[in-house]
Amino acid sequence: MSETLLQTDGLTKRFGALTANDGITLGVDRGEIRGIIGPNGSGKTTFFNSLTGFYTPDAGTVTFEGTDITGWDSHRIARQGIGRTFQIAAPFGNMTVRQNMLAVQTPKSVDEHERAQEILEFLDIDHIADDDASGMSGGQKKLLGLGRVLMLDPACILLDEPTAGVNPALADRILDHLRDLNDDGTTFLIIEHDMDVLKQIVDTVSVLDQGQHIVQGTFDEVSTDDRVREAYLGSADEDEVPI
Amino acid sequence: MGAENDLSIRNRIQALLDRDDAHLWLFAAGTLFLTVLPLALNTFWTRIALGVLLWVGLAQSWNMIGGYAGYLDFGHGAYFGAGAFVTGIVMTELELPFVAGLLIAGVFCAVLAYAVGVPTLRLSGAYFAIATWAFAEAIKELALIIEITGGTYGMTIPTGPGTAGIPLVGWPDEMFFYYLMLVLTLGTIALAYWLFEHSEFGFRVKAIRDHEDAAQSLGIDATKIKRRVYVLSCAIAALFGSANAYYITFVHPNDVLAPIITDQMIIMALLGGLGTIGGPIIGGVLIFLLNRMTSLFLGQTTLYLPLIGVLIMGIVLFAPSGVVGILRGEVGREDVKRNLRELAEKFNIL
Amino acid sequence: MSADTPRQTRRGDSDPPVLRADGIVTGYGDHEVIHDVDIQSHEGITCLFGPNGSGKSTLLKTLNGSVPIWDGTITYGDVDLSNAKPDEIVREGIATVPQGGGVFGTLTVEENLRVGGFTVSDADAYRRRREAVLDAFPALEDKLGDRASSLSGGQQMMVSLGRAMMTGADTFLLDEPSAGLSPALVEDAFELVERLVDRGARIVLIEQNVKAALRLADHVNILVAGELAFDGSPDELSDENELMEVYLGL
Amino acid sequence: MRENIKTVKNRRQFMKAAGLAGTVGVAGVAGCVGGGSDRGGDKFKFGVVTSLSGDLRFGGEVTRRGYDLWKKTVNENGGIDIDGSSYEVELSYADAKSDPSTGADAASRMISSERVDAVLGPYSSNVTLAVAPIMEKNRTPHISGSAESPRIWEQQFKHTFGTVPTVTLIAQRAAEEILSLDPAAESVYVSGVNGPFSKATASAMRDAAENKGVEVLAYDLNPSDTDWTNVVSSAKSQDPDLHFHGGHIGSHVSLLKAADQLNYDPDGFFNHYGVNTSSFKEGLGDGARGTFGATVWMPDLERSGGKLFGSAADYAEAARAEYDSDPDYTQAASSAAGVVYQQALEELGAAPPLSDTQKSKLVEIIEGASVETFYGDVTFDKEGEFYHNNTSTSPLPIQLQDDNKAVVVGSADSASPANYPVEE
Amino acid sequence: MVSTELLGQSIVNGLLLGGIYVTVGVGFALVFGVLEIIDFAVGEYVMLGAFMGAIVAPVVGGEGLFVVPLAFVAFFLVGMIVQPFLHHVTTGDRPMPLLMGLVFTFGLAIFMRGSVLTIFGPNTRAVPTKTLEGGIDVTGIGTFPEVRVVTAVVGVLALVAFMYYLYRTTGGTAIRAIAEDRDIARLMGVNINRYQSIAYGVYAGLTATGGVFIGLIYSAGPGMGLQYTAFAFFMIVLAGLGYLPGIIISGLVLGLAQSLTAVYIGGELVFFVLFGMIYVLLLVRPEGLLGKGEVS
Repeated sequence: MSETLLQTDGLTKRFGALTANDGITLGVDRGEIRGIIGPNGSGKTTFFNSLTGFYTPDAGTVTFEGTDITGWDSHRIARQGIGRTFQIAAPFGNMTVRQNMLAVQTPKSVDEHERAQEILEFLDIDHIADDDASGMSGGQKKLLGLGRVLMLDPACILLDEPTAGVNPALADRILDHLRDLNDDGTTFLIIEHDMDVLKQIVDTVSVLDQGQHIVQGTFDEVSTDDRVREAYLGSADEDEVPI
Repeated sequence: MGAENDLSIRNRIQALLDRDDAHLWLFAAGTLFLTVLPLALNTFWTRIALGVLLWVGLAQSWNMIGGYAGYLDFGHGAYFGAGAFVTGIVMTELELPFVAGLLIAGVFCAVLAYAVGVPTLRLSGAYFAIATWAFAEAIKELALIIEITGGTYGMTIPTGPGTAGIPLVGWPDEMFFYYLMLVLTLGTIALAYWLFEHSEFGFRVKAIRDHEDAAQSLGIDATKIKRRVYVLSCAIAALFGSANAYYITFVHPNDVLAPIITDQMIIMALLGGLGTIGGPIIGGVLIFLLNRMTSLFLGQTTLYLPLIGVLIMGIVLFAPSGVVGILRGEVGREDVKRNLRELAEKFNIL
Repeated sequence: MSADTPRQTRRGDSDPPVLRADGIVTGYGDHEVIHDVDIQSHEGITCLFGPNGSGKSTLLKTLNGSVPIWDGTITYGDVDLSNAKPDEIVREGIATVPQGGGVFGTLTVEENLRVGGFTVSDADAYRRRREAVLDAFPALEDKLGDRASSLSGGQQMMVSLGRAMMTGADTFLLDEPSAGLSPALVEDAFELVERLVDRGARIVLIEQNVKAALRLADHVNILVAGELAFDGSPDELSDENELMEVYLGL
Repeated sequence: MRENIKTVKNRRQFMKAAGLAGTVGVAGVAGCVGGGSDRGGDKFKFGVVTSLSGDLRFGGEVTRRGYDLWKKTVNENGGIDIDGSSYEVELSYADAKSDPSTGADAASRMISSERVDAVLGPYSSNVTLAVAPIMEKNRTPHISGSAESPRIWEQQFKHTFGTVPTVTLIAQRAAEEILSLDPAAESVYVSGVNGPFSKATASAMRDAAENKGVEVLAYDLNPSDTDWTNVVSSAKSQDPDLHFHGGHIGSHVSLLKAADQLNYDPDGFFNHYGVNTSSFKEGLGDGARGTFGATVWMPDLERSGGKLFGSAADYAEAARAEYDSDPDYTQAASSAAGVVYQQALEELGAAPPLSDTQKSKLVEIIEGASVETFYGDVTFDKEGEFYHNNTSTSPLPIQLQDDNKAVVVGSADSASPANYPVEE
Repeated sequence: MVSTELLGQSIVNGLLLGGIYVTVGVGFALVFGVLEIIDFAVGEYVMLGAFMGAIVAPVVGGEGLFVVPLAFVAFFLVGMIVQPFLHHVTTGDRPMPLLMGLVFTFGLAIFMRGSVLTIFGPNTRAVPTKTLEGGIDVTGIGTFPEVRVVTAVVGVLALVAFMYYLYRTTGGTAIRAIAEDRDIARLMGVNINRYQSIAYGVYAGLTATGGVFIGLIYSAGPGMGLQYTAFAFFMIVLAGLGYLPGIIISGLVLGLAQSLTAVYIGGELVFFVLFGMIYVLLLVRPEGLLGKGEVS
């Protein structure tokens, strides 16, 4: 058994009458790449938001490296070592790529300038380090988004559709970077709709449906699971197409 | 194209400004120039230059919270007025010199801004704008009814030899106030430049403005940073309020707490260029002079009022990034034409 | 033309006119995005593929009047629609389904349909179309008074398509209708789109999910960096290995 | 108009202006045009600082008319006579925008750029309180035709004078007279706007009632923009014999309209300032009739006359010819301020431009002067709480009677009978 | 010793005053909700309406009420012309559209106020009426001033008519669709320019009409607008930003707060209490007192 890095226990988040996350219990091991899938509205993004402090859970706990981080402010969770990206990669405007990196609240022990340079080189965007970030292409913005998170030196990174809207060639490059980082010990949680991408990269997959964590397993296990198929296909009414 | 020549000059200026040390040289040259300037001016023009400095400083202080942090503070003038009254109270009730009034005003308003900032900064957008505006109006109304501010009679600030708390020969005159404002304004500009354009603090402020959630997820404590910017910008406004009170010698809630004080700061920052160092400087100079010169020299008509209105509308229409945008070449003949074309399009209402 | 997917159910005694764009050049600001592109609507579904940033959406927006063209012509049958306004284009019979459907969430389903039928001044025509929509998507019947935002993703898709039908269009421009839907359900979304085709419509479709869309396509265009890299049937496309791999990731 | 604004004669002035233009960029051009004004010695030049925009624009406009009419008349009569030579009068205006700091800059411009011989002062106490210290510093004479707030005189400014008695005197004396009308009022409701002038007015009205032993049912201050139905309701429920109100015209109109709408009908309303202005009358139409006010001057009063205008009636006629409306006492006092300067300058006997010593001498002459004018005899207090205020022109109660024409009521010899209790 | 008579009258005063504010708040809420514009010029439309009343009424037989329809039409047209400018400055690639709209309307307000001051001078003018004079005494409750009653009724009717238009007609549905997504509404064939202009025109017309009534109740002066801008802000905050039906209640609350504060707490404190209320309300209930506002 490997060490559990991140553990949620009965995590619940309600919005009025809607229970977006319904008692999610889910553990992620150190060094793992975990895919999170589920139909639209199944609570994936809510789950990320609860994990990273953007929502205060109504019930349940989040434990990270043995520390209970439930209800912490998001910046504090980030400093604790959980980084995340957003679906839409927006660089901070009126700043260069490098300044975007320096804006990150890095741990005190780190030389920010040195680290920023290393990461930019690692991601192959060091040649545009001093250009205006708003002029980057869509793919480069995704890379910058990843780069900024790396400035935190996080033990765990949550990615929301890291390859959405990126052309296949660049998507491959992003996946390569993720694998490299994973080899160095970084743990990932990835929301992804593209099954081909998931298949290539994840160790295990967790499936959410209607706010609940219904299945966990390898990609193959999950993709053949009846509950998963049902969650995705629903009841096939003659007219009502379940989407 | 006739614009070519124009463009090359602009490019050359741009190239100069792009040099790393250009800002430093510009600042040094500006400081030198402003230091010797009053030698060439009579009392009246010294007062005008002094007013320019005051408003550049105020616009810059608003720009910190409004431009860099993106929080539309419509109640900034409350701190200008509070600074004035605190100084007045310190000088009349406690009979302390102006210097003490200045310092106490700064500290008092910083504490006040902290207390106000904690709940108010949880709001954003229009909500923040309206809340700060209502707060400032409430403060003004309060000052009109309580005793210690002189209520509706206002407050006369002690003046004359010995009231400054700084060794001065005779009365504090326009020269004294000019250099006082100069120190405050240059200090504000230097601080704004260092904080917002050159330090990681400033990068974080802009990060929060552009994408608060992303900033938070990168370990940036948005609440704390916004609060710091708010407190800083309000305390600076208070210092200017304090200096201005001692200079004008008479303060009244309807004057130093008037909403127009805030409006003017906003318009200066916006017309100059939001979230830039140069914007509030240019905007402050232009708007103050336009305003003061028209009222002083076109004294027998109020025609300048509608004209100022038209000017404001015109700049918003054609130069949304302000004068700084014009200098950067964002408002060429083509842009104006495009703007007009798009505007004409929107008149297709039948 | 693809011979292997004949559509027998086509109602059309009068086929929709051909929407044709010739020599389109356009962009934003000073930045040219589309360089001299010709495309047209074919019978059934015309797919427009291309990597991100290739200009697909921009091209589609020139067709519905959202983005003005710098050069070239757009015609619908024998009507010149170059730089026509969106409402004029709608009146000519071309409707758009925006990315992800774009229903008005705060409006009821009925009101969404009413906005769709905005250009229809004839009350009878309006009623007929409304019936046609409910006929195509009976599931909406019970939901007419509900706020559109309270509907499921699939039902919202129906509202979006139904709303477009209310315009009385016979040519539909679909900009990634499946965006935001779970992968397993994309196929079902396309089933809804096919209902339009069954009613005789021509469709121009932009889709990221190339594999799913390719199965429906009657004609394929591939846009690369603002230029047309392919224009032909799906069968012809399967011979173009390089295109398939590099640009479509297949 | 200043004819010389375009001719920059003095090189040094030009350099100053150009230097500033360099600093301030585009708008500095305006400065260059206006700033280098050098003055010739053939005219007396007066700076006028008054509010032509902002909250106090109405009063500002009245003072402007008063000053302008004096200038026009004095020039038509050949100017000010100094040892046999005549010097015309020139006015240089600046809009204080009802804003003290603009007013202070305006005053400074008059002194250091326009180099005026003397200043005619602003309307409103706030601006006056910011302008007066500049006058002190520069030892420049300053007479205001309309500064009624007692606060100004408390400050003991040596160079500042006012021709209108402070409102503390006007409102109080007029109120006492109105309270003496038959049948004697037993109770009074005092309301007012919470502004410096208005509050002083209301409190003077209250003092008058207390002096006369009349019960003051309330002393009710409100913001100027308030809805006056609330005051009217409170007042109506207490049913006073008289209602006194201190404020400016806008609040009078609102108050009386509210009273009309709520059928509130005391024996009389006394409003100060401004029932005798066209703005008040236009604002209320027929509803204005019967309202009591106070004044220190009216066209049909017997006053000593003196320079330029032989009588109050002559002045009123000149004013009507110029502005097509009746002058009120603020306008008259503003013109009288000019007359005071005129007489003092003649006594000084120095040709323009005045030196600093001559200006100081002029202040001394004004301080000691007793000037006969169409407005009344003007002398300034030399000490006490009304230092440098002209307290000798006596206030009178007035009432708008037929056709909204104001007549003097009360105990004066020339008084008409009051319509009291007021019947409409 | 609270007199029930005074209390009754204060409530009547407050409610009728609230009715006056409703005429100003309705359009403002619409413009905020639909066009996402905070219009600083709202009070200036009131001022212009009142001035139109003062100037046109003598020409039409000295009856201010006759100006009401004229003012609506005239300012509907003015609004139709102003809106494209506002639309232009709040869309496209401009940064901070909210601020752009605010500052543009701020400039517009200065322009309107300055123009009236320059053209008509600073005087206060009456808007005459021959029909609505005095008040109706209702025993045990208080006096109902005629002109205020009519104004309040018109204000509420305007709101109802307006709600009907928005929720029951195709044009109104189109306006709401625009409010949600301009671009998509455009793709449905809605001429968004026209309907946005109609919305703003209705707002300008309605507000100026309110101005005529306000002129009848008080008077017309070039500086009168500012306070109505403040009240309009108050009302949309209280109602919940963008929630139209709440305007009636928030207008009445505003009127009552004002009259009760003036009578029972102290006239001087009225605005301090009102602004303090707005501030505290925003802090504790940004979604509005009625809880229907949309907090982004």
